[in-house]
Amino acid sequence: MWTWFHQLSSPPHFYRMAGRLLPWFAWPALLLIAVGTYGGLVLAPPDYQQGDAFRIIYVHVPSAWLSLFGYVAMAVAAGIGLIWRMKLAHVAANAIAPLGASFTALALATGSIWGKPMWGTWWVWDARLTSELILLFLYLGYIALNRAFDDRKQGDRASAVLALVGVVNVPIIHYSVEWWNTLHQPATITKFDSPSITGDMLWPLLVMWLGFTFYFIAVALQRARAETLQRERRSAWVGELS
Amino acid sequence: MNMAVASADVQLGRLAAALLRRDLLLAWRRIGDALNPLMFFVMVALVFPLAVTPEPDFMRQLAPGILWVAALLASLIGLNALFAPDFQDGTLEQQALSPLPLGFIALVRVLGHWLTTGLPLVALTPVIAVPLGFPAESLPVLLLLLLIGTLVFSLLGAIGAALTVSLRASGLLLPVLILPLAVPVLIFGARGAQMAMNGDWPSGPFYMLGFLLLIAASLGPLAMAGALRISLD
Amino acid sequence: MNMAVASADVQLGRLAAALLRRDLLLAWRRIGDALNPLMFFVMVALVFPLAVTPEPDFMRQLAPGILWVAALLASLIGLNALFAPDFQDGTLEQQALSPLPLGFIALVRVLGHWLTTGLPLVALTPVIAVPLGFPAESLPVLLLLLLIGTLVFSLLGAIGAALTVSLRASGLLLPVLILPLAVPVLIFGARGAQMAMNGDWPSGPFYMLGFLLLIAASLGPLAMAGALRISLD
Amino acid sequence: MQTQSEPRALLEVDQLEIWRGERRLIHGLSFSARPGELVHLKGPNGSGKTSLLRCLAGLSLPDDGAISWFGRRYTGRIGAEARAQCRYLGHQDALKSGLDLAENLRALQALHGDSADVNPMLEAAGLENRFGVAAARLSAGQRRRGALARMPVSNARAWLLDEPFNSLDANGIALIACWIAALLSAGGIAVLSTHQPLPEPLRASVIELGDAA
Amino acid sequence: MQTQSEPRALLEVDQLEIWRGERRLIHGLSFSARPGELVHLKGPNGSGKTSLLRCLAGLSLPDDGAISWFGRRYTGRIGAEARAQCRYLGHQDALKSGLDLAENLRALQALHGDSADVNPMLEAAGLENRFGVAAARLSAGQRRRGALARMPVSNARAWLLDEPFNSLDANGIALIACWIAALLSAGGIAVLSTHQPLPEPLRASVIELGDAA
Amino acid sequence: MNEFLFMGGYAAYVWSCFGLTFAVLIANVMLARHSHRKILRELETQGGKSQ
Ligand code: HEM
Ligand SMILES: Nc1ncnc2c1ncn2[C@@H]1O[C@H](COP(=O)(O)OP(=O)(O)OP(=O)(O)O)[C@@H](O)[C@H]1O
Ligand SMILES: Nc1ncnc2c1ncn2[C@@H]1O[C@H](COP(=O)(O)OP(=O)(O)OP(=O)(O)O)[C@@H](O)[C@H]1O
Ligand SMILES: [Mg+2]
Ligand SMILES: [Mg+2]
Repeated sequence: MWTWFHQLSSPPHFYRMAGRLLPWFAWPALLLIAVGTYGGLVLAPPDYQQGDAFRIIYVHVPSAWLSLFGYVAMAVAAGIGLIWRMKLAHVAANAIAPLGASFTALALATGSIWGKPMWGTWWVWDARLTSELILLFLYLGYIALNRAFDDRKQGDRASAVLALVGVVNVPIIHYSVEWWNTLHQPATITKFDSPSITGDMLWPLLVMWLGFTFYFIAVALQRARAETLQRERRSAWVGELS
Repeated sequence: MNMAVASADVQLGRLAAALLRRDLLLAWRRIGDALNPLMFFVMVALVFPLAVTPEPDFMRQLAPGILWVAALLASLIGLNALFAPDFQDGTLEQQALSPLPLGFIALVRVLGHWLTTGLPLVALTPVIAVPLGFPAESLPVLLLLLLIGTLVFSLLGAIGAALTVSLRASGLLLPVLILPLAVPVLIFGARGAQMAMNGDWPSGPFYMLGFLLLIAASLGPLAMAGALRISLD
Repeated sequence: MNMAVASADVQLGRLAAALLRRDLLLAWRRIGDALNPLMFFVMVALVFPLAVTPEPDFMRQLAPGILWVAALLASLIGLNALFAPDFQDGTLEQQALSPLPLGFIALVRVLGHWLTTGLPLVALTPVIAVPLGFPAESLPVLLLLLLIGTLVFSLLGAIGAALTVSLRASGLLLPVLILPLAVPVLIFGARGAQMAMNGDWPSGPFYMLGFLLLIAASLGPLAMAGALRISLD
Repeated sequence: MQTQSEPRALLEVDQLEIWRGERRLIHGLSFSARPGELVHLKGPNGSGKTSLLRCLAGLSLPDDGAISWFGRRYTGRIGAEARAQCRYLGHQDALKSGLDLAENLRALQALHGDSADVNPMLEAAGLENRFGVAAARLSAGQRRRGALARMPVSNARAWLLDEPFNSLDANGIALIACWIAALLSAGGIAVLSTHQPLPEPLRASVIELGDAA
Repeated sequence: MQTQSEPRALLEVDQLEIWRGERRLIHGLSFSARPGELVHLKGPNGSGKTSLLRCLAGLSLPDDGAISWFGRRYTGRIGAEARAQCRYLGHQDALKSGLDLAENLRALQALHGDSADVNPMLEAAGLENRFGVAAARLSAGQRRRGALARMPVSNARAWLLDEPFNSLDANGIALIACWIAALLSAGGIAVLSTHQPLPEPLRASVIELGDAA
Repeated sequence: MNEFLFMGGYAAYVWSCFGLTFAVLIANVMLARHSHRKILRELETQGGKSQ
């Protein structure tokens, strides 16, 4: 276990291992997303009350899920980097941040596009929406802080602290916003209650969900590899690569 | 060293006293800096009634929220002056070298900062709240809420200040880091003020604010200590 | 020496350029930092619906106030870091030794601060104003108002910053000097914004803001130069 | 296999390696200081004296190697019990310009739990007529003297001084020298960096750091 | 009644009196510096060297007496035409920690309308491998070298240096010495204060300031 | 087929959502691979220089 941990923390080993792992996530992701899209757009029957608009769920929900998953993963990586002074963990966190931010933005975008036909407006002050917006700012704050330092080590560790502080706050923010939402229930939003999702609606969602997750991991790995090279530019093993 | 451990609590007390004395002295000799947040607070509270000219009852509905926003934004203003001077003149190094935990030191410094900015702000609130149409009899509740809230704001803000202390231009970055974290305090505080205004006792908000204060006061020092160490390295 | 005097205006230009470059460099090490004002603005605007109420029509009424509060905060934040660091690291001495007038130098520094905080904010105003229900056709008027207003805020704030640099200058001058000028800017600015919102041309507010800008821009350099000299002597 | 005759080293540096940015400033550095020993860090500007002193003090972490203080070995952050017995003075005086020397030093002392009165030392440093003057109004040398005055009244056994003689006049240097001598004769150790020749009566074991501009 | 043979003094100090707080640091001080002349201010800590230099530079006003720069006599603030030809470097390096040396110096040069390229001097100071490194990351000596590097590329005829050798290593000091020598041989003057012995080949007329601790 | 594209009147919403999503997915992949290629190319040239 410990040796494995140590190996993982050696850049060359990680670079090679990630390279080997990559296809095992990339191709399944491609397949699953393709199947899920087909299932969601073609096979799944229209919702009895939302009609075909509900098909947006197949991109919206996975994005929303990944936006949360991504932040937690980032925070965990950052924490490991701080505690065990593991450079690669910071690399991972930095690889995840923009990815997670992009999925957060996607959840917001698809969500508000969905909201237009459902609620007649692009934006309502719904709890999940608001907290998603705040989550986006947590991501952006992390990225901005990380870039603000001219010394990379400092930037990594500082933004790692921020990520940990943030992850403690995410549930609190979500709860408080929920609570706030119950007070200011906008009249426009009537049916955010989920329509009963039947099995033939559900399986494409699950497939999509899995596919998005695989995709997320694959891209994160690739970004991490690139950044590893970037950082180890001077070192011997990188020299041998080229 | 055993002795050191044995008398640790005594030392903590003496240290806290010394730090507070120092910060209050400095604040007193540069009272101007402490005034900025207050001025901002007053101005924010003034804009809405004076400029927007809504009918009083409308204003009264907004009063609690506006008070809380004003308090939040005001407590952001003096923040980049919390650790930066100590960082520049080498005092922060000495604090990091103390055998006593840096987190504790940071905590005491935040307390000092709050005493010179947050507390006056709360003290000033009645002058603003009443014109906004806030019933005088429920002022004490409001002040109590703000007392807790500004403390949390200071703690959160201090984390941001510690993270950006070694950056030259932390200007607009600091609020971006802090505001998302401050949202829960804002929500519960404003709601509490609302309830107080309607004359009922905001037990829920009080619990939540207390809970948030607890978290901020227990985890904040760790974050601050880590951030400061990183900035010094 | 004649040469020096003869080419004074040329030098003024080059100096201004160099100073601005320095301040912009310090503020924006990377182009990505240019995003901070956007996030800052959105966060500040987001805080209101959370604290007050998300009802669209309420927000519409608050809009002018919100925009001006954000502008004020942006121009005040980080201002206490405008002269103090230069004072501590000796750069201020060098500026005072320049053959060019210190007041001019201070003015350029303020301009730099405004370019990195006030201006981006004004440029971004539509991002917030439109969702808040601000009519697109009256945006230009709003931007013009904010342009003037943020300039005045930066100037006034800079005077305050110059005053607090020195140990001797009593910070108590601050409210006496700044508030009477800043409050009208805020009030008239917001009032003007509201008028623009209702579609009529805010000539009154414009005159007022222009007048205040004149005062601030003419009185500012003298006040700053004086305060800074005192702090150096 | 040390004999009883020679006391144990208070400070031991073992195969230390320090990187800054892309440059390896120090590597494979080992030395130790026994009670009463003075270590003089020499080297051109930018050779890593300050970086080394900051590592020894515990302000930054070495990239490799270990530091032992008072018999305890640290590969990571220096522990509190060691920090309690060290005093560090860097290039900066760590004085608040708004406070006078006594106020400043009391605040600094509290950080390390020192409680001895500093005024005698300030008088010894010839600053008796500067009481109550804000540090901002002191001359560079006076500030330096003041900053150093908290060392002799501390209960520390190790001093880390980064160019203590900067902007001190002749008898200022002599004064600091005799403070250091007193520490050494009391069985303490000191590590200092300076570009000036060591003043009498100090004798030191010199550590030469490789040169970078 | 000066003869044509000896050139006119660039700097003349006439019965200068300087008070700080309620202490009279300097009174009745008169001296002058002709082209090629170096003035060395000596005196214990707190004797008023910095205060005097700041008066000469025009940062603070003398309480009595007059200062003549380049033939013009000032009893109040030093005029712009004189400031244009003087460069002052105090105890502080006046470097922004966020910028690298070149950026810093360009900004400082602009204040005096200097436009010559500083990089050659930075290289001469052995800082060529420090380009692009923020000043905060430089060593004390590197910062000092950098701060001094803007002097030789300026078009000034008078330098006022307050302890220029602080935290410089041996060849750093030699470098500054030869920069000063170059200025003098070009008919300029320099007034400097230092507690260290003057490096070769500099010869100076010494001004002893009365002692206060 | 047409009525598949029509999405029961919600075409604009559904297709913009899926379009947006896939655009972002592809962009992420492109960015990752591009940065990896770029650094590799830099290394090549560096290696060339060093030899
Ligand atoms: C944490 C973030 C989010 C999560 C976990 C989330 C999750 C979900 C889930 C599980 C559903 C399906 C439930 C159902 O069928 O009604 C849903 C529906 C929906 N979401 Fe989200 N969502 C999030 C953010 C957003 C955002 C930011 C928006 C808009 C800006 C949004 C707009 C919608 C809409 C319009 C629906 C359809 C509601 C309906 O069925 O009437 N969601 N969301
Ligand atoms: N974060 C960093 N990035 C790049 N270089 C750095 C960093 N920190 C320090 N350095 C470099 O490390 C070197 C050592 O600096 P240090 O202050 O230890 O030298 P020093 O021996 O104290 O020099 P001096 O005698 O001038 O005080 C310097 O060249 C400095 O530029
Ligand atoms: N505003 C003031 N109020 C009271 N005393 C002051 C003030 N300003 C300076 N002094 C005193 O004036 C004296 C001269 O200070 P100055 O910095 O000129 O000395 P110096 O010769 O440069 O000493 P050093 O060699 O240490 O640099 C000091 O004793 C200082 O305390
Ligand atoms: Mg050093
Ligand atoms: Mg001096």
